[in-house]
Amino acid sequence: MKLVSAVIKPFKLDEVRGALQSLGIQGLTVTEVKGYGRQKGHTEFYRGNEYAVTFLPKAKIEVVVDEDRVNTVISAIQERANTGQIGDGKIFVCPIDEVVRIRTGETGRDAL
Amino acid sequence: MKLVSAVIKPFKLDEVRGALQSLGIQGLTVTEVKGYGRQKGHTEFYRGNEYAVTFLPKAKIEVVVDEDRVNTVISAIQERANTGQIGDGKIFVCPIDEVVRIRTGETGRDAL
Amino acid sequence: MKLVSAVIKPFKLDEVRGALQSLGIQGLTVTEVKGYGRQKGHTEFYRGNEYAVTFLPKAKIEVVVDEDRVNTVISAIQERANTGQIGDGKIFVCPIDEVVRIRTGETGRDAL
Amino acid sequence: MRHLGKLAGLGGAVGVIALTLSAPALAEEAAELTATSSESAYILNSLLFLISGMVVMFMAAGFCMLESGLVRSRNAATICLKNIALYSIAGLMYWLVGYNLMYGGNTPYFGSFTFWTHSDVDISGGYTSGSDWYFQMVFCATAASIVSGTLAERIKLWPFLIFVAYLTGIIYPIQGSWEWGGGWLDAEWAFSDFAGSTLVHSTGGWAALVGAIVLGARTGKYGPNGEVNVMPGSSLPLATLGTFILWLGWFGFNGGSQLALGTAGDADAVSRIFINTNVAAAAGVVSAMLLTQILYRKVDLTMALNGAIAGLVSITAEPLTPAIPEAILIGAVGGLLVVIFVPLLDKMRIDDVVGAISAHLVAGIWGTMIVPFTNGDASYVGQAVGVAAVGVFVSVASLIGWLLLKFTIGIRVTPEQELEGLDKTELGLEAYPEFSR
Amino acid sequence: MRHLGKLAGLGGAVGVIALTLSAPALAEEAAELTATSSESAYILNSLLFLISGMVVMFMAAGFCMLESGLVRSRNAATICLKNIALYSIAGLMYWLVGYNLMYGGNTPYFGSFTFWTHSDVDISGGYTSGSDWYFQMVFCATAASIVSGTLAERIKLWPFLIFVAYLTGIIYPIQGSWEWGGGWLDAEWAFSDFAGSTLVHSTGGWAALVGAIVLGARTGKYGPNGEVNVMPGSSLPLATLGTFILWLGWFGFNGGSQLALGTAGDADAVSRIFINTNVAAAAGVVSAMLLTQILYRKVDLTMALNGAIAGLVSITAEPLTPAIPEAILIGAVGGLLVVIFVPLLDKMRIDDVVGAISAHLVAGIWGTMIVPFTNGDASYVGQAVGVAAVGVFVSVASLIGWLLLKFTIGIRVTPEQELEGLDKTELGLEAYPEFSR
Amino acid sequence: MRHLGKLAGLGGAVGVIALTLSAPALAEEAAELTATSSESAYILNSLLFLISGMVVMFMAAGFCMLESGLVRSRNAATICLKNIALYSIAGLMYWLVGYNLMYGGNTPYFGSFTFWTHSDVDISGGYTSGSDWYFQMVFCATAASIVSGTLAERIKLWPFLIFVAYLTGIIYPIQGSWEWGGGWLDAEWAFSDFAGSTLVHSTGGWAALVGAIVLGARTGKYGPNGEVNVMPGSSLPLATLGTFILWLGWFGFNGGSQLALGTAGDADAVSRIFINTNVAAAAGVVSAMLLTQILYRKVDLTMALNGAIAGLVSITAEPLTPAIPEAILIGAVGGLLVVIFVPLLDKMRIDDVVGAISAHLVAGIWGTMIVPFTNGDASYVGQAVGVAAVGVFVSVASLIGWLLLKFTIGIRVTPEQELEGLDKTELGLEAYPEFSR
Ligand SMILES: Nc1ncnc2c1ncn2[C@@H]1O[C@H](COP(=O)(O)OP(=O)(O)O)[C@@H](O)[C@H]1O
Ligand SMILES: Nc1ncnc2c1ncn2[C@@H]1O[C@H](COP(=O)(O)OP(=O)(O)O)[C@@H](O)[C@H]1O
Ligand SMILES: Nc1ncnc2c1ncn2[C@@H]1O[C@H](COP(=O)(O)OP(=O)(O)O)[C@@H](O)[C@H]1O
Repeated sequence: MKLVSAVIKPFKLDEVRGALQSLGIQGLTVTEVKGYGRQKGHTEFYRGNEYAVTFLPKAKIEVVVDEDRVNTVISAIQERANTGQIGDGKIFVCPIDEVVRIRTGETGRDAL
Repeated sequence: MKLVSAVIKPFKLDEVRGALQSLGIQGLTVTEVKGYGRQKGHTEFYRGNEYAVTFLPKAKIEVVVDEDRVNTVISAIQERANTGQIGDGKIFVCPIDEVVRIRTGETGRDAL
Repeated sequence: MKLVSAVIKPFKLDEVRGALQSLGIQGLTVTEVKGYGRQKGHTEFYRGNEYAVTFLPKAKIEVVVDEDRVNTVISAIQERANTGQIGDGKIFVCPIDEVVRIRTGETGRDAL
Repeated sequence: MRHLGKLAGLGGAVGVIALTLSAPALAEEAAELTATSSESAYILNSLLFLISGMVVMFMAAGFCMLESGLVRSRNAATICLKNIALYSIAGLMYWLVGYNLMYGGNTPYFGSFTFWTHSDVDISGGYTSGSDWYFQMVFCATAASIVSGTLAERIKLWPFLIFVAYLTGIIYPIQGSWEWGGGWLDAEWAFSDFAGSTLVHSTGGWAALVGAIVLGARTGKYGPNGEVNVMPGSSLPLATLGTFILWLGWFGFNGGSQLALGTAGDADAVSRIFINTNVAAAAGVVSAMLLTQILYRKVDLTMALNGAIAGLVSITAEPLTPAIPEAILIGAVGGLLVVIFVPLLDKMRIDDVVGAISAHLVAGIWGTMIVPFTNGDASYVGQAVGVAAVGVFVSVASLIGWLLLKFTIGIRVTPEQELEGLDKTELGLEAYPEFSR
Repeated sequence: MRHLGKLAGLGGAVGVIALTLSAPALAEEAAELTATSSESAYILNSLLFLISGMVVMFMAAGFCMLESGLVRSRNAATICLKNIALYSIAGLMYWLVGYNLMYGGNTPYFGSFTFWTHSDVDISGGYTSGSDWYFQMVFCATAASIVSGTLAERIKLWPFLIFVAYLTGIIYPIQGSWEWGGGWLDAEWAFSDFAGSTLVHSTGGWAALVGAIVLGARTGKYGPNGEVNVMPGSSLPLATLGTFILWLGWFGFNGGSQLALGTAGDADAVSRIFINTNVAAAAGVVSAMLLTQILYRKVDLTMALNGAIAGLVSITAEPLTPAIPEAILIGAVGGLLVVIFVPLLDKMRIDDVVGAISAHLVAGIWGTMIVPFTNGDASYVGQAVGVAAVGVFVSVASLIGWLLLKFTIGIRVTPEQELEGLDKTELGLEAYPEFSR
Repeated sequence: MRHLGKLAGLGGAVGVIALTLSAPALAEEAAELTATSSESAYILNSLLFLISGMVVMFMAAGFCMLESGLVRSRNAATICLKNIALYSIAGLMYWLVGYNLMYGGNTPYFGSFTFWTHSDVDISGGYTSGSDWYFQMVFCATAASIVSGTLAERIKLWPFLIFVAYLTGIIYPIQGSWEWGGGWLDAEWAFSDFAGSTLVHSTGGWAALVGAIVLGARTGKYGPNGEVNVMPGSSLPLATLGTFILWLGWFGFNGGSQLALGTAGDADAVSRIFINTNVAAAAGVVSAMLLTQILYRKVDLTMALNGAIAGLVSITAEPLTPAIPEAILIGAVGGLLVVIFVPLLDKMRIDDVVGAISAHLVAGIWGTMIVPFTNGDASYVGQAVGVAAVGVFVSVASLIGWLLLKFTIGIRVTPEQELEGLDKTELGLEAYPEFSR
């Protein structure tokens, strides 16, 4: 199994969730994060002082899926989160050794 | 070493932390997240309009442990976070290549 | 590729980001988390009742880098986040199978 | 005992009266001494204006808190700025042109285009000219406050403020002159609007309604298949505080509209107004709570808040003549109206962020139309003429204003700016930089 | 110079007096002209009620902010709703039955079960009947406000509001009739409670105390081994704002309780009351700060806020007769009491979310019992009888009410609902949807 | 019609005048009856103090909200505590020594070191002694409020409060005695400061400025290469609320400083003051908005708020004599000054968390110096002497105080405590435990 993490623009969250849902993904977890990247925050003035906004708000989606669905999931996210603008974000995939559903104790595939 | 991540119901946090502590776990990290899963948020009314609460608040616990303790940790979490109700959450285990304690530079087991 | 995650003291965030930036790191993602560890929160009084502060605010930095830069990145973080005081935090390294840049669809090294 | 005079105390009203009346030499010829002197009446009348004006001024803070609690955090600083700016602009415009256009009295349709100046002290005038101006000015500002809430989260700052200047300098005074300025509505139709259900609240409401239509709904508010997406307010405690402040201010709004405190009869009238104002608001809260409980099985706090305001607006057209149960009824209907109209407007895809159209315009019409029920001097026809005349005039004048702005400098931020929030894109800062998401 | 008259200014008090007195023809026979006319006194008395009533009304907002700042965010919207609803219900019930039950004066034990109506203007009555009703009504609402804070975070909405109706329509008026209504406490015991340390604050406090016992503590508040789990308030700035609003309102609460402003003596009395009210609150803040610093090595803001309120409640029973240092002493003891009693109640596992029992009931008893120290007309025995009689009656009557509610519709949400927060489960919304966790 | 008397209504000012004048037997000899009696004037003067004092008292809440909105959340509870504590201490110190040191009148340089007591009722005194004390006290508290904002986020609690006691008990009263106490500035220089641009606002500003210099900037505020690091305020809606409360309070601040309401002329003067106060604030908002728009292409809400305050401070030295356009001009310049001085102070590495030095000191000097422009009784030289004398005295006296504190108990928390926030380290709690980061 794999964990697909995607850092995306926050306002794309609902769209991406909808797309994953229609792929049959049953669950995912979202975290609010701040991103630093090529997309530079602008400089602003506050009380007459210029300052750079270095961190931009992003949403991190984490979804654990079976190996064979990784690519579909990646494509779905990439398609929906894409605005063509810098700062659209990244998708990372990392291996997962085990999954457990707390309620039932089921493991592996069944736990998803 | 392994990273055990558990997405649980927020009000179970203190109980789970206590259980891990009594297993001798010295540290862990908690993030507030929002979960989408089988447990459906209800529909609500706000100013006369119905809306579905899709994301529910969850707490994510991350704890890095030695391989040989993974199972004990999983059982402890599963036991304590379990309410028997849908939405109790999941546990994911993923491999960790290296751990460093920032203060001392210790690595591996000693860093935990 | 590897994901380097570091749980650090929040006020060290800007310094660490600066150090990584000067290493040529182009992006990273930050999450606000709460840490439980050897650094014990003090006990406080609130309305005449003593209570223990168990969780302390921390910042988690996540940065995905090429294998060959992992050590430089770890050293940079360790150097800058270090105050010599208990609670400085940990660095974890975990494997990453794949990276995708959402905007362009680039993968691997190019996506970073 | 806490009631029937304090005969043994440090002195008190009843004691003094006794004393005065028992002074033998003056007993008969000084009977008139029991009346208030004209100078005292002049002072007391002015004082009523000043104190009432102060709490009505504070309603600007109430609107600001209500609105900043009901918008999303990303637009909260912008709505704060709009509120303090609109109060400022209203105060300046009403001096520059508004007051004399309203009360200058040249024609039955509008006054004169001149700026206002103090008059000299003239006790026979009843009150200081300045206290009157101040009191009238805060009413004008109230009308503008109503607009900002409806159009929040998507309108550009400066075009909005230009509209405010137009509303407070031109639209509001002209329609106000018809009735309060002694113009045609007053003279020909005996239209009756004691404290401004129509002249203030509906005026603000019409301007807001037309603005909402021209401006369009917030991006994402209405889905393609008729879905209404909920965008919950960021801080209901602040919204509640705002409502309490408005409630407080309304005692000045309605009470001060008695315009005099120089006689026992005026004092009694102001007291009646206070009570009717309070019970109407209370009834609006209770009726809105009950109706949301029945309709949705839960009580919606934001509707209860809107219910209070709708109750207040409903009683504003006539807070003096209703007996208490009548005032309760009038306010309760206001509370029901708001619960019905808020989702109705959403069905019509008119996006009113804070419910101001329902609470101020709908309840304002209701309050105005029900005046003849308790006040024999008003007629249903006269009231309808007033409501319609003000509605048509304010709508058309607002429409012209909004369209002119729309097709010149534009009134709406881009969808991207909307998504990011006006605080960042219009002001370059955040209302809650450490908390908001 | 800013003080001794403005002889050269635009006119001023001293100047006018000089002028009046120097008018030769009237100098002697018009000596009476220097006194206030009875109509002016009537207006001024009524005005005192109206202005005081307005700021006391605003105390409802103060309680709302204090309480919404001291509950956890998941219950903040619910406490806001309770506060605006209770103020509304109190205002309606006090009209429907409360006022006449309190002041209807049929028996020494209660008045009449009738709804209240305005009386005609009668200058010899001292003030308009409506201004009096309004002023009395906001006091009744205050008693109810006290209860909501103590029982927050676990009581169901509607049962709470039913209790409020009972408290404001029946309990409060009956015990109020004993003293302020001229009943047995007033007639037989010369009980003295100027502005309501016992009649308002302790009454609210007793109802809250009994409610807290019947309802039980919040889930998880007290551990099995006597631990007290801390549940910090969600917004201390809002709690501070609430306290400031209460402090402001208290000038009306105590000052208006002079009941008259028609003579120089009354004006002087009101001034004395304002000052004593202020220094007592200030002393309560300082003493609470010092005691928390000594006990815990840190100053607890929430205790300083409670200290202010306790100081205010302490001086409420007699804000007129104490010299300033006496008022400081009375307030300071109030501040100490709150620091001692808040943890003491926790030891007794009585869960008072905002400290209202300590600040209103304990300090209310203290304030009432210390009246004879500065007011020779009161006796310690009489005061004790009053405190006890009100305490027993309100406790028993509240107990009956709470138990009836408990065993019929139930008064408590489920532990699951408590954990999720009443905002979601009772109202279906969130106070801070974008921030809270 | 809402304006020209209510001849047919329930009674009203004009009606009464007619009635009085037409009473034949009294028509001539009772001409004086149209004037206010001396007792009524006494009551009305006192009432002006009491009402004005109440809203000025509420300014303490305004400062508290403004400051808690402009600090970071980690210091918000501490600033709340400081604000309620300083208001408390000011009230006690001003009784203990302040008032008599200011108005005791022994010498041209200071009054007497005695505590204040009420005087008996004396109608020829013009007002109750207590109403005067109360009004003066809240002014003293205002001066202290100004200091807390500037020094926020790094000063220790108790040393700050000791300074407040010194400021309100010694520094403020001594300089106040020179002018308002009838001392040398008043007698020799005809210095004119109607409501305290210099005596209250600049005094607070100087104490804050010297404190900021002695204390140093917040850790991390200024980088080694001249960078200014921005530390955004945690809640701009609360800051906006605070500004509205201050604006409201200012009507009492300036209006009450007329010191009398007993004649028609006074009522007129108070009305003029209200209007000038309002337009000056409005102009300050608008000018600050325009200037930030021009300089930074965006409007800075926090500057608009500071602009309102600067406009208010500017008009405070002379709110009576300016014609409305003059008042607008005076306020507008105040708004510009604040936009210029806030970054200027940052360049000078003087760290003023809320902009109080710019809004209160700079605008206070401007307002004081411009008095002769509209008030012929004042001279530019006299004004300059007053500004300088107060500036030198307050600065030196403050410097001594700050240095004494610094070298004894210390005034500054450690950098670690600063980073963690004063709420946790000084109070052991959090302002927003569920939200803040
Ligand atoms: N190496 C990285 N490790 C972790 N997160 C990254 C990394 N690079 C970028 N990110 C995240 O992705 C977001 C978008 O990256 P950015 O470089 O701004 O644009 P783009 O995705 O278009 O290349 C960043 O804000 C950050 O949160
Ligand atoms: N595939 C997944 N990947 C990541 N997180 C998941 C996944 N499935 C579920 N979750 C998380 O677990 C939580 C609980 O899942 P849910 O399906 O509601 O109930 P249960 O755990 O009882 O099956 C979700 O709210 C979500 O945060
Ligand atoms: N085993 C662990 N798994 C995950 N996070 C940990 C672990 N141990 C420590 N942490 C995180 O690191 C932080 C610092 O750890 P702590 O033991 O307090 O000090 P130190 O890093 O100096 O050993 C903790 O607050 C927690 O967030």
